Amino acid sequence: MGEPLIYEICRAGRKAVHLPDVDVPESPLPQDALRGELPLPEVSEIDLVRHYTRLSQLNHSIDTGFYPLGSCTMKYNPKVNEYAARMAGLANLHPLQDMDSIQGAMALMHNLQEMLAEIAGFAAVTLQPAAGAHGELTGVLIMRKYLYEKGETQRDVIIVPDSAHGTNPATTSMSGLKVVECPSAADGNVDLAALKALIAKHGDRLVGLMLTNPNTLGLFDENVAEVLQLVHEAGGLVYGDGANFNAILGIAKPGALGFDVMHYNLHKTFSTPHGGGGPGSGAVGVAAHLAEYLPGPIVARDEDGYFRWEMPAKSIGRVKAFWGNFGILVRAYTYIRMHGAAGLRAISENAVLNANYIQARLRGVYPIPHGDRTCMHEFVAQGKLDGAPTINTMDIAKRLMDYEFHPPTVYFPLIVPEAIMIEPTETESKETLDAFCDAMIQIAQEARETPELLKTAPHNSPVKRLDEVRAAKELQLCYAPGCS
Amino acid sequence: MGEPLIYEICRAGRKAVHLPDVDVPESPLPQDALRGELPLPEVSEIDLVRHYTRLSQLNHSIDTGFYPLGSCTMKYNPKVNEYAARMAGLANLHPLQDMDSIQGAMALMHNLQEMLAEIAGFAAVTLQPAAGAHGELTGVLIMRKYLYEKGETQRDVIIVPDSAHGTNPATTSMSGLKVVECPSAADGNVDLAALKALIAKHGDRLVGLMLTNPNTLGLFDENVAEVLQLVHEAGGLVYGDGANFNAILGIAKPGALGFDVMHYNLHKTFSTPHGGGGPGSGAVGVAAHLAEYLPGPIVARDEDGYFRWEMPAKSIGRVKAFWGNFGILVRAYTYIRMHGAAGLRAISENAVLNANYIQARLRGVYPIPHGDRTCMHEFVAQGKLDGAPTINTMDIAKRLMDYEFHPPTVYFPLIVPEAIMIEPTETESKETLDAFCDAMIQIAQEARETPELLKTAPHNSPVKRLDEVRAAKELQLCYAPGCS
Amino acid sequence: MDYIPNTDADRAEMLKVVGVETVADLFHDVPEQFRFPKLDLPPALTEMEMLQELQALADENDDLNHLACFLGAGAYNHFVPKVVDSIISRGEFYTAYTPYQPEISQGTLQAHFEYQSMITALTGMEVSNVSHYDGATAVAEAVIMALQVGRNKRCNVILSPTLNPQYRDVVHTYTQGMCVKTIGENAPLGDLNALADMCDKDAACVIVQNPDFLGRLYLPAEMQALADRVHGAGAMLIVACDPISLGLFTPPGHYGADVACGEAQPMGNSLSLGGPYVGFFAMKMGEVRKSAGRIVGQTVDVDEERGFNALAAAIYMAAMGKHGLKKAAELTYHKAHYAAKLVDALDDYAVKSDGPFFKEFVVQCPLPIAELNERLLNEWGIVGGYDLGADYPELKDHMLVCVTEMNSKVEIETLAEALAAIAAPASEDLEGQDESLGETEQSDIEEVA
Amino acid sequence: MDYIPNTDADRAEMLKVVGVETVADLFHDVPEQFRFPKLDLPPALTEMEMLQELQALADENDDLNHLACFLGAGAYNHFVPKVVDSIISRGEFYTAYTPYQPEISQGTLQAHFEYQSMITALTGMEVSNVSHYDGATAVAEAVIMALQVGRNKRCNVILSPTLNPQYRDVVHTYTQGMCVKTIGENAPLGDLNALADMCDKDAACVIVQNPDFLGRLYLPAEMQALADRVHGAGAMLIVACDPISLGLFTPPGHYGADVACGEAQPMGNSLSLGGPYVGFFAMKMGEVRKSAGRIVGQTVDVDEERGFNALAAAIYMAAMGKHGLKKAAELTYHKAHYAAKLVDALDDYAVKSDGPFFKEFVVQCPLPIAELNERLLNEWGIVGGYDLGADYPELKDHMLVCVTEMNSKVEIETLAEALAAIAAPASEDLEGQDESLGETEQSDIEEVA
Ligand SMILES: Cc1ncc(COP(=O)(O)O)c(C=O)c1O
Ligand SMILES: Cc1ncc(COP(=O)(O)O)c(C=O)c1O
Repeated sequence: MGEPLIYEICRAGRKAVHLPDVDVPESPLPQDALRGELPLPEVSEIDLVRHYTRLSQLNHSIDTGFYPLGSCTMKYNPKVNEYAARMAGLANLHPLQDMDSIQGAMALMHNLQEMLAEIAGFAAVTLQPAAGAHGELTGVLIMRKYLYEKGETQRDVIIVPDSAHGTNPATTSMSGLKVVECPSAADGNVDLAALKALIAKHGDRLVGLMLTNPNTLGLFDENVAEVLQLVHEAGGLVYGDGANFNAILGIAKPGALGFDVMHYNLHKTFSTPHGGGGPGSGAVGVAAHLAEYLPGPIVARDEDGYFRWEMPAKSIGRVKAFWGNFGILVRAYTYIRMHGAAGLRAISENAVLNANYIQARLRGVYPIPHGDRTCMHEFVAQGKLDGAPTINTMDIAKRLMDYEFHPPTVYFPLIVPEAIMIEPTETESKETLDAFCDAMIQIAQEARETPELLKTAPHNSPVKRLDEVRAAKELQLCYAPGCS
Repeated sequence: MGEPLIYEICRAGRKAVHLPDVDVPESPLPQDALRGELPLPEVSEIDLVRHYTRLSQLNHSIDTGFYPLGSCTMKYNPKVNEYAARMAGLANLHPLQDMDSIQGAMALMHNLQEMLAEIAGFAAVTLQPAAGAHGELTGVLIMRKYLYEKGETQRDVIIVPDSAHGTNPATTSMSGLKVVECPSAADGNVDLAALKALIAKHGDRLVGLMLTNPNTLGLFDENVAEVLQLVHEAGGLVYGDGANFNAILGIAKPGALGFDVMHYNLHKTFSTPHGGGGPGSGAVGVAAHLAEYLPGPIVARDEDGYFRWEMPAKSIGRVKAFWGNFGILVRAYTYIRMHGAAGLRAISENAVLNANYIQARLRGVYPIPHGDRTCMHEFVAQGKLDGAPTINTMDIAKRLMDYEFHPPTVYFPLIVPEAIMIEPTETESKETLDAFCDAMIQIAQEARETPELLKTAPHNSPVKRLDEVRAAKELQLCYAPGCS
Repeated sequence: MDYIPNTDADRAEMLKVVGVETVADLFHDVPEQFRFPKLDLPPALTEMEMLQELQALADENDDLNHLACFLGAGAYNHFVPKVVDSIISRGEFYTAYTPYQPEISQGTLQAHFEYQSMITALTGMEVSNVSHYDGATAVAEAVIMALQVGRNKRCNVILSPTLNPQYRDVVHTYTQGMCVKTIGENAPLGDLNALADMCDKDAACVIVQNPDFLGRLYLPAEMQALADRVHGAGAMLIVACDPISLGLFTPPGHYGADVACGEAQPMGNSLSLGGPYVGFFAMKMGEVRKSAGRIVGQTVDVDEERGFNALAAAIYMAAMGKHGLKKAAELTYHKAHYAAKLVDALDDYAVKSDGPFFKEFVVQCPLPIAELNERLLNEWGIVGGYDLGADYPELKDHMLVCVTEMNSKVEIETLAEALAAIAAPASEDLEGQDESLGETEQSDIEEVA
Repeated sequence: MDYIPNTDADRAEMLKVVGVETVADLFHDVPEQFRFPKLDLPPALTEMEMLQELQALADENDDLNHLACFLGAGAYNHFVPKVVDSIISRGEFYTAYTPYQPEISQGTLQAHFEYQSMITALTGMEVSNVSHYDGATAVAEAVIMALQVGRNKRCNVILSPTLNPQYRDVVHTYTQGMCVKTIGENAPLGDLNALADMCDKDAACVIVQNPDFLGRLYLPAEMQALADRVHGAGAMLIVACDPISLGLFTPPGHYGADVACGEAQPMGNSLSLGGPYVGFFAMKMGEVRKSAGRIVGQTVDVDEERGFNALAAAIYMAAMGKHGLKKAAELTYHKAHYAAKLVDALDDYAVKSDGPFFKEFVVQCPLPIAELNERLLNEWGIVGGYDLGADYPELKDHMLVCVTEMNSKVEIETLAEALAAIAAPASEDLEGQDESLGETEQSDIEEVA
C-alpha cells in the first residue's frame, strides 16, 4: 500500500512517449531564451500506467460505491455520455473553426440552450460559464448591469440567506456588491419578517436576493412566491442557485416561480462527471428582460436554420475563453435527450423519494432538525447522539468508510451544528439505501457502546485518519523533483 | 471484500438497457416456439458498473504489477493499440462486406502478412488461426496434407520433445497423428542420439518434429541446425512452436534456420492483450513448399494494388469462420509498425537481458537446472531449498503474492521437478526486476526461518489460499439463477 | 517507439551482473550464420505518425456507423450498449491472463463463473464452458466430443445443409485426420426428417442450426421429434443457435439437445471484420455422463478460452437482462418480418422463406446479388444481404437479408425502395440517389430543436 | 431510458416507510399552481437512437482527424498520447469528486500534488494551485490577486495588447464591479517598455503574454528588465504563457514573474470545441508573502478546480517528461519557422513577425482572411489561421498561422502551395483540388507493404 510519487519512480533517460524526428530544415534557436534544466519526470509508459492505475484504486468513486455527498448530487454518470464526448466528430474540433464546419456541434449547443430554457422556464440561456460558482458570478454581474443600465447605479446590496453555499456571498463580493445575510426561520424557510426588515433597511440600494430553492437544508421554501414578490416589489431581482435543481425537474420551473436568473450545475443535475472537482458547466438561464445581458457568444439560429455565434447586445462580456465546456455540454445534451420530459420528472421524484426514505429510516436515530417536514432530494441530520458525548460528526463520517460508503457532506450547512447532509440521488437502489441506513444505525449504536471504534476510524482505507490541521500548517505544496 | 454474484444483486424489473419500442407493424409470433422464463439477471446500469469495477479490482494484471508468467510473455500492452482496434473505421466492419468497402482493412492485413513473413523468414502467412494451439493444429494439418498429397500417406508419427507445451501433443492427436516423445539431453537441448534412434525407428512413418526453440527451459537449442537436418533427411517436416518468439526477433529467423512451418502468438510476442485467456491470434507462417496449403482465405494483392480474399489452392480448409481475429491483427500491426526492424531486435535483446539478469541474481539462491547456460527470454528455477524441507514451489508462488507480484509459471515444464518458470519480458525496468529478486531472496530466507509464513500465504489477497483440489471435486459450474 | 523502460545505464549495470560484455554476447547459442539477420521492414513510426496511418486506413473503409446494414450470415449487427466497452476496457480485465492463481484472479474467475451461469440459463442446458474461438470452432469441438462419446466407433457425422457453410467447412478441416464420414449436406434444405433418416448405429451426431443459416426457425416439437430419433439411434444432437433468438424462443435445452453451441458475437462483441468473436458451448451433464466417461474439459484446453470476449458477452447478458434480450429478439423478429413483407410486395422480388423465420430471410432477386449489392452500397449507402449462390447453387440470385433492432423503419423502407429502383428500368434510377440513407438521417437532426 | 434502479415495487415499499401515499405527495411544499408543469421537450431516445443522432451531429462537423490544422489563437492542436485518455477514462478518477475525505481520495490527492509539483517545475515558480476553469479565468484571478496584494489601493491593471484578446475580455468582465482601471491595451504591439512606463504607484500589476498572442517570444533579459521596472513601482508581474513553449524556453519564474499562468489545454486535453480546458496558476511564495498577508487560496475556491483536466495535464507532463516536452517544443519551433519561410517566399504573402517567435506567426495576405480560409477548407482540406482583423484593426487581412508537431512537412508544403494557388489568377486554381491533403495522405498507405 502507498504508491510512491511519480518523481520517486522516475529514472534519467526513460521515455513514455517518442515524437518523430524533425522532418523540416531546422532554424536557429534564440540561444538566449533557452531554458536550462527541465525538471519533469522521466518514466516509461508501463510505469506511468501502473502508477495511475494504482492511484485510481485508492479513490472512492461513484463507480465503486455509494457517495451520498449532500449538495453535490453524486449520481451515476452514464457510460454512453463518455463515448459521446469522445467521438472524433465532436471532440476533435477547434473552437475557432469556420462555423460552416461545425454546424453539428452548434446545433447540439443550440438545442441544449433551448432545452435548458424550457426545463427551468427561462427565456434564454448561456452555456459559457464553467461551473456553478462561475454561473453565480455571471448571474450577479447580469443583475448588476441590468440595474445600472436602468440608471439605478446606487443599488449595491444583495441579500443572501444564512443557509446559502459559501459561493453565493463570495461571488457577490467578487462582483463588487455588498452581502447582507438573512436568517432562516425555525421551519427552515427564509425568515419573512427578517427579510422584510432587510428590504426596508436597504431600500433602493437593493440589487436583489440570492436564493437556493430547495435550500441547503433540503427544504422547498413554502413561501417562495411571497419571498420573490417582496424582492421584486422593492425593485430587486432574484438569483436562483440551481445547485439543487435535481429535486424539481418537471416539478417546478424556477422561471415560472419568478426567478430572474439561475445557474444550472450541469455536472450535478445532468450527470456529467466531475472527477477530482471538475470540470463542470454552470449554464445560466434568464428571464426575457435579462436576455440581452448574457455573456457569450451564444448560439443563434438563423431563419434558414444556419447556426451562428452571437454576442448578446448588452452582454456583461465573456466569462471565459471560447463558448463553454463543450465536452460537458455533449454529455448533458445526451442525458437530457435520453430522458425527455417524463424521464426528467422521474429523476426528481426518485431523488426526493430516496432522500425521504433515508430520512424516515434515520428519524429517531439521529437528530434531524427539520425531520418533521418532507425533504426534497437531501436532508440534514446531526452527528450528536444521546449517550455518546465524545462522538461528533467527523467520527461518524470516518466510521462510515469502514462500511465502504463515502460519508455525506459534513459541517455544512453552517447553520446546523454537526451537520450531516445526506443526498442519495435517484440512481441508488433501495438495497443500497437500506445498507447505508443499517450502517448509520449500527454506527449510532457503536457510538454508545464502543466509541473508540469511531474515534480511530477509518480502519480499512488506504491510509489511516489524516491529521488535516497539521497538514494545513506544515504545507508541503510540491515535491522538489529530480530523477536518479 | 467479496463481491456478490450478479444474480445476487439482481431484482425483478430492473433494467440497465432500454431498447426502442417496435416502430413497424408487428407480425404474429409463432406461439409454439416461444420460451417460458428467461432466467437472466435484472440489474441497473449503476449496479452493473459497480459489480464489474469491483471485480476488476480483484485481479492482478499487467497494468497493476509485475507478471513474470513464464511462457506467457506478459508484456505491457500499449494503450494506443486499444484505441486503434476501436476506431469505427476498423471496428465496425462486417466481415462479409463488399471488398471495395474494406480495402483499408485488407491492406492492413496484407501488410501484416508480409511483415510477419519477413520477421520469421517465411514465404507465406495466414492470419486465420485464433490462438497458438489453433496455429499448431493448422500447422500439423498442413504438414499432414502436404505429405499426403505427395503420396506419402503412410506417414503418421510426429516426434515431440518432452519439454514441449501440452498443446503440441494435443494438437497432433487431434489431427489424427501419433505422438512420440523425445527426451531432452542433460544440457537442455534435444537429445540427438535419442532423436536419431526415433527417426530410425519410425522410418517412413515420420511426419516430422514439433520443436519449440527457444525451448520451454528457456534455452536456444544449440544443435538446432543438426536437428532440423536429421528430420529433413528422413523426409519429415519441422514445426516450430513460436510461443517463445519474443526471444529471437531480429536475432534469428526460424524460416532461415529451416523450419517448415511455425505459428506466431501475436498475443504474446506482439503484445496484444489476452485478458482472461484470450482472444489471441495464432498466425501461421510456412516455407514456400507449404504456401498453397495454408487455411484461408488470406489477403492477396492484385497488380493494380487491389486487395482480395483468396483461398490457397490446396488449402487444408478454413480453421475458423471469416478471416482471423481482425481486432487483434490491428493491434499487432500497430505494434510492429511502431517498432520497425531495430525496435523488434531491441525487444528480444532486452527480454533476454532481463531474464539473464534475474537468473544471475537468483543463481545460488534457488536451484536452476541449466543455470550455467545463458538463457533466452525466460529460465526455469526450482522451488526446492536446502534447509526448508516442507516448502515447495506452490508455497513460494503464494508468498510472492504478499510482495504484490504475480507468481511465475509453476510446475511447468514437467521435466523439471518443482519448476518455477520466470519470464520478465522486456517491458519491465531494472527496479522492478530488482524488487522481484529481492522478494525471491527474502522468501528463500523465510522458507528456512519462518516456513509457516509461506504455508499460509497469501495474506493480503482478496481471498485466502484456495483449496483447488476440493474445488475441482465439488464442481459448482454455475449458479441457479433468479431475481427477487 | 518502444516500450522498453531500461536505459543504457541500466543495461550496463545489468550486463555486469550477468557477466557478459555486450547484449550480443547473450546470443552465442544461435548459429552464427543465422544470427542477427536483416529485417526488411518499413521504418518505425511514432505513435503520432501511427495514428495518422491508422486513420488513413480506417478512412478507406465504409463502416457501419455510416451505412445501413442488412448483412448477417454469421456475424450480426446487434446493438452493443456502451457500458460493455467501458467495462472491458479496464486494464485489470484485459491485461490479466488466464486465472492460474485464483487468489489474485477472483475478478476474472467470478466473471467467468457468471458467464457460465448465464449461458446455461440462456440455452436451458446444465453446464457451460468458458468459451471457444468462435461459433464455428465450438461446433467443430462439439463434433469431436460426440466422436469421443461414441468412443470413435461411430464415425458418421450428420451435418445439416443449413448449418452455416463456414461452420461445416471448419468441421471438415478439423476432422480431416480422423476416421469420420460427414454426410447430410446434400439433404433437402430444411428437411429434419431426412437427417433423422440417416441416423443409425454409425452415427455419432447430428448437427443442425436453429434458426438455420437461412433464418428458418424450427418449432420445439419438430426439434424434439428429431432429438428423439437421434437419441433413439444412440447419437447426439448438437444444436447451433443464435443467442439473440433465445431471448424469445424455446432454447435447445428444452427440446432435447445434448449440446447447444454457437457464436456469441451478437452479444456485446463488435463486428470487427470477423473477429475476435467467441463460441459458446453448453451441454447436458446427465446425458454426457451417461453416455461416456469423458466430458468436455478434456478436449477443450484452457488455452482455448476467449475469456475477454466471453466477458463482453457476460456483461451484455447482464446489461440486457431478462427483458432486454427478449425485446432485442422481438424487435429483430418484427422488423425482419416487416422487411420481408415490403420486399415480397415488390414486383421483381420474392421472399422464399415459407416457414417461421427469425432475423434472416431469403429473397429471390432479378439480378445477380453482387451487382445488386454494389448498387445498394454506392447509390444508397446500404450494405445488402448475403449472396447465397456460392454456397447453394440452387439459390443463385438469392439474397439472405438480415434485419435486427439496429435497422430503423426508415432504413427498411429505404431498402425496399432501393431494391425496387434498382430493378426498375434505368430511367427511374436517378431518384434513388437523392434519397440515400445518409441524407435521410442528416435531415432528422434539426427536428430536435 | 433512465438510470433509476428502483422498481414500482421498491417505490411502493419506500412510500410506506415514508408514510405517504404517492410520490406526488412529496411535493406539497411547491405552490400548487406551479407544480408539475409540462416540459415541452423532444421525446426521449434510447441509447441506440441517441448514438445514431450523435453520429449524425458529429458527421456534420469537419473534425481535425481529417483536416490539416493551422489554427491556434489560444487553443492548440498538440499531440495527445493515447495513454492519457486511457487513464482519465477510469471511473475511479472521473466519478470521484473533490477529495473531501482524504482517506478515501488518496488517488486524486496524490495526482493533484504531483500536478502541482510538475507545474511548479515547468514554470520555475514555487507554488501552484490545482487549477482554474481555463487560461482566461486564471489570468483574471491573477489580476484579482494582484488587486488584493495591493490592498485594493492600486487600481490600475496594465494589460498588454498582445495578451490574448479573450483573456483581456474576461479580465474586463471579472473586474467590472471593482474599482479598476485597465490600461495598456492601446500601447504599441510588442513594446514592453511602453507597458513599464505606465507603472506607477497606482499600478497593481502588468500582465503580458510570452510568447504573446502573435507568437512573439520575448527574451529573458527583456522580461527581466520589465520585471525590475514593475517591481520597482511596487506592482506585480503576471505572465501568461504557453506551457509547451516552456519545454524549450526560460520559464517565467526565471525572469522575475510573480505569477505564471495560462492555458494547460495543450498538455493532454483535447480541443473539444473550446472546453473543458484547464488554467494553470503558479507563483512565487516569497514575493507574495512579502507583499501581502493574503495568498492565493483565498480567492480560488476549491470548487473552481478542474481536477479532471488537471489530471490529464499531469499525465501528459509525466508521459512526455523532460525529453518529450522539449522535443514537442523543438518540433513546433522548427516547423513553424519552416512554414513561415515557405509562406514568406510566396509572391503575395508577407510574414510580419520580425523578432523571435514560437508556434505562431503573422502573415499579411492578399485577400480577406475569411475568404481565404473558406477556400483552404473547401478546396484543400486545410483549417487556415486566425483572422487578426477583428481584434487588431491595424492587422486587417493578417492571418495568425499556427504550426505544431502535428503538422507534417507535407501539410506545411501543401499550405504554402494552397496559399499560392488561391492568390494566383483563377486559371491555376483547379490544380489545387487534385492535390488536397486527404488524397495525399491516402496514397501514402500502400507504401507500407
Ligand atoms: C448550493 C450550492 N451552490 C453553488 C455551488 C457551486 O457549484 P460549483 O461547484 O459547480 O461551482 C454548490 C457546490 O457544491 C452548491 O452546493
Ligand atoms: C510453448 C507454448 N506453446 C503453445 C502455447 C499455446 O498458445 P495459445 O495459448 O495461444 O493457444 C503456449 C501457451 O502458453 C506455450 O507456452
